Amino acid sequence: MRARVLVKPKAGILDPQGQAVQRALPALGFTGVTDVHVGRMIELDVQDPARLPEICERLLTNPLIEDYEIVSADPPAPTTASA
Amino acid sequence: MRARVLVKPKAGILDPQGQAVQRALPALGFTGVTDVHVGRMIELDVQDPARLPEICERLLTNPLIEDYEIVSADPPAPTTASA
Amino acid sequence: MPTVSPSDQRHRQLGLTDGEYALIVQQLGRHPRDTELAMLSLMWSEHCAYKHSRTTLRRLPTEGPAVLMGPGENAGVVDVGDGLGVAFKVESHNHPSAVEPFQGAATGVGGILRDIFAVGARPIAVLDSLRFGEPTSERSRYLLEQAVAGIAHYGNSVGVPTVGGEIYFEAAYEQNCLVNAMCLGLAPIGRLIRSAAAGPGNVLVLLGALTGRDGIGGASVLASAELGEGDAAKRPSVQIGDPFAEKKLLECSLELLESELLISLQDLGAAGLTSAASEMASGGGVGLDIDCDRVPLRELGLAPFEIMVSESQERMLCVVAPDRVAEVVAACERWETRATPIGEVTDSGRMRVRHAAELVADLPVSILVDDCPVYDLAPTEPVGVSLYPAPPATLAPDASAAETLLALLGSANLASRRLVYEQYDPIVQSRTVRRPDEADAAVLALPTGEALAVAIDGNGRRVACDPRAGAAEAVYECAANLTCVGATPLGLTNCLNFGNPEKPHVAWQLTEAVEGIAQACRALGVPVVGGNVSLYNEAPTDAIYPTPVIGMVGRLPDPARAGRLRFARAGDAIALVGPFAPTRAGSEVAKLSGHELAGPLPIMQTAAVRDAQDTVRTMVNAGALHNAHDIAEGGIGVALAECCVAGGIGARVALPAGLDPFAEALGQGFLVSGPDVALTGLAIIGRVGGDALELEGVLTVAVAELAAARDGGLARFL
Amino acid sequence: MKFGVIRFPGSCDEVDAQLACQRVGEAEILWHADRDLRGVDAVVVPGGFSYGDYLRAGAIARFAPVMVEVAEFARAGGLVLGICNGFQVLCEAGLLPGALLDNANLRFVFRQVSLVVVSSDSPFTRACEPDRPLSIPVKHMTGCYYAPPELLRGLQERDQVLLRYAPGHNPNGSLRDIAGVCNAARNVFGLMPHPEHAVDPLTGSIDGLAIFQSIRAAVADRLAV
Ligand SMILES: Nc1ncnc2c1ncn2[C@@H]1O[C@H](COP(=O)(O)OP(=O)(O)O)[C@@H](O)[C@H]1O
Ligand SMILES: [Mg+2]
Repeated sequence: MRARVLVKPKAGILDPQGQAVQRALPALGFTGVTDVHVGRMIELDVQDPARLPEICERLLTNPLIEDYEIVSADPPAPTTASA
Repeated sequence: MRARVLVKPKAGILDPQGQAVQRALPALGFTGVTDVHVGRMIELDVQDPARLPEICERLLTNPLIEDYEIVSADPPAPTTASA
Repeated sequence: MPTVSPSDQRHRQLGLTDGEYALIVQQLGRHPRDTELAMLSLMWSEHCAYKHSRTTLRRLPTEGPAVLMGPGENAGVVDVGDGLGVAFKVESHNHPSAVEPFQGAATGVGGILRDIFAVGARPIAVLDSLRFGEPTSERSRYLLEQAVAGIAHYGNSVGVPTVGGEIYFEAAYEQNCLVNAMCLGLAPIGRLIRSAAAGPGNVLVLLGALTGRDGIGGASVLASAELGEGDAAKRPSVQIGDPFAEKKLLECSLELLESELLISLQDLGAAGLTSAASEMASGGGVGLDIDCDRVPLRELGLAPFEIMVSESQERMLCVVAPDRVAEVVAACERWETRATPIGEVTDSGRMRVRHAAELVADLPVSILVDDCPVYDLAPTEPVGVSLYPAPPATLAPDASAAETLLALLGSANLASRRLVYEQYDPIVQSRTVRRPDEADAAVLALPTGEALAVAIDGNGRRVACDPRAGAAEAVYECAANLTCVGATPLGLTNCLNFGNPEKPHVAWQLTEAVEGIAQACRALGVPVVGGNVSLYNEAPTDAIYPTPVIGMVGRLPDPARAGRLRFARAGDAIALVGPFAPTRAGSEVAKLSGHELAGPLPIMQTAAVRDAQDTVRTMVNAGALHNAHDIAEGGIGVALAECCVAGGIGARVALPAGLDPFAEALGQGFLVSGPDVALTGLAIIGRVGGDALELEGVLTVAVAELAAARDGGLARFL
Repeated sequence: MKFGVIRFPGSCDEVDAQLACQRVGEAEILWHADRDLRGVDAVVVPGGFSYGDYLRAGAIARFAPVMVEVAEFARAGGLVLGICNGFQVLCEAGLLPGALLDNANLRFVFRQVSLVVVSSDSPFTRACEPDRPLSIPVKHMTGCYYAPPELLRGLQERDQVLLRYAPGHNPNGSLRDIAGVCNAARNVFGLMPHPEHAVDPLTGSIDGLAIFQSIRAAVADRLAV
């Protein structure tokens, strides 16, 4: 299975990257964007998806400061708006 | 709309982080994981989703070295496996 | 005899002229194959072949008693006593940084580090020399921020301290930023190694990262063409730096040398395997057979030409005796670094490349390395035309002296660099005796009990005013910086950043600047041990100031006595040393006043300057002084203010009659302070003390106000 | 006494730490892949960018074979000092409470800072003079100390915060100006500042020596028992 692990700072934890993005937007003429958070995405091929939560908790995230979600990246792929 | 921008290194571009994670996994007893890539996830509330591609290209990503996808994060939320 | 077919213009896209292509065909007696054409086009590029600068560079003096390795090797090396050598070199990464500043600057550091450990030296310090457009421009701020972050990312992560550097902001660099990086390394003389391959039958081993499509048509092609419309197409070839891989490669290379497992060693830089292998073969007068199929790849399906010219970072090439290969591979494994035999040394004098059992390239090494034509420059002094527009005035014509001083201290070029150097680790390796802002040069303790000093300098605006005098000044200013910490220069390296040399006025700037450097080197007895040339720094609408950057290394006997620039003690006398007769030509105050660039710069009084350097150096080494500082941009007014701000103490000074407090003569004057007895015989101009800087009859400004102006200068923009 | 300083791929300050340790005792480098502490009396997990700090600072290094032994050593009461990247590794390994986040301004910071010794009741700070701030450099990208509220309260109640940045000297946005914390048993200590870079008057201050002298004294006491 091709999987994606989406990692983001736990609620209440300082997210300076998110804040920096949010601050930069109006200067570029983009208004109406709020509540920005920046996290990580890890994409991987995994033979045994049942082991993914353990991989996430032991290596890919630090549970003290981060939440994660596992989403499948197998086809049908999400709509791509990629350049 | 609450949206997520998933950013990852373009195909063929060196991804030192992905390589480091991939090399670390067997030592932890996790085998059968391949093709690991590490990217970023940006979550944001955006009033005018039509402007998102431009925001991605001008601020959130570096189009020279990164590809991105925009996915909706509005309810129904993706199944959460969060700890 | 085959001729150039007019329909086939691929050589032009690859940057070869029709004449060059015809020459290749003539030498080979046939048309080159694809892989050969790719290899030749890169080896014959400006970047690799120095075809427009080689003749001019011959003017530089390269010999001196301390020189162990001069130009021609990966880095120059000078003797620092007790069996130790110091390797150093400065190199540009301008074009990659203009395209992707973070990775461009990061890989610039990576590249110069490899040049240093390629000669067997452990890198002990990095310096950076940066040029951007005015910080009022959003693009310039972005480039600055990203380039600095890239340098920090790479240098900090490999554990080499970044101990110094310089930054100038000028509109002339808006389209073409300059990112030059310098590295110093330390080696026992016995461990020094050259790149020349030797011994037919010996094995060619590739160390380090996998080979991908990075920089295909990158640095070399980019460095040979003006940035223009085609930008976007050149972009996908961005190289990504991996400092972690470099750190392992560094440790592993030094370990291999320490175990005497290597016959020769060479870094892979511009033009990748092609250039590294050609240089090794040429240096040793041998041939090399390379098997492309054995090169470990990051992605499938690379064509042999891509493998041969890929600029994937963090790779080295070495020659190993067949019976030692297993040991090399084992030592590399311990450092999680790949080591792959990819070919062997032959006595054929040819570079032969195989791919899927087919011979895809078979060229005499000489055609790759020696046969590229060298072009004579056609220098013409531009008379009666102004090459660069006058800057907009930012200082009111009726500004008072105090206002002028504060404006200078807060100007982008003179303001505190703290926001930048705080992003660099200057202390790792526990050698750094003088950190940024403590002295005019960085000081690094040597295991011998002595110390090294290093500084990097180059004011393009002054070179634009007068290329010969301006370039000479850069050498003198570097020497002045070393003098202030008590060091005697041992050698210098230079990076010549210029526009398109095919334009007569650029050719004139280049030849004049090189002549200026050569004259200054001779006058000071400092040899040039290496360097780099970056030409075509020219967007369609804009050419950079001619910008030679000088990096100089010196030696001082007692690190504990290394000079500092801050005023230290109330009551100390302040003396002005040197034949200081400055003018406003090309000065910072002229820029703020909106004056057009124009010379002539003050005439360098060579003998008197040398005497002044000797005087200051001797006093610093005797421990007689409390401070020493050279008078550079902003004149004596700014120099005094800098000493006050650094020490948090004021001074009261009576300037010699007629001395303009803001006029400049770089490298010609020094400020020193200390007890009266120590300064006997010098021209005392004032005294340290109080909480303001007072220039009698000219200005009085509180030190706190000076500090605020200086600290806030860049903070406004970053 | 003998210190062991761990070398991971990507460590940068391990030789600096070794030199600092050698000012008060013996010190040798321990290789990350060896499950062997070679009988040392105290372990230093040094600064640098182990495994490039890829993924998260310290996340990969904590799985190195030698860390199994370090954990065992710590459980048995052995003294473990984590400096900068070492602090991050020890937090990731669960040997120290809390986590380190990217600096609030998202930039690497090098600065000489002033530190307040909050508690000299530890094997790492016992030689520090009370009320005398320490001048020690910091240099890091990921040094913003974080602990969730209950944990933080517990740390303060149990006197586990040993060092704080002096007022106005917090370089990274750390919660409550925290610069260094120890575990509940007080035998594992991590700090972002680099005491090993403050041991030689030639290159800076010598205030960092007190940390190494403390360790030496603590080990001497134990050996004497
Ligand atoms: N401006 C210069 N002054 C002196 N030596 C130079 C200069 N430019 C280049 N060189 C020398 O020419 C040789 C080739 O330079 P370069 O192609 O930059 O080397 P590398 O391939 O190792 O990066 C080096 O030995 C370098 O020191
Ligand atoms: Mg080289």
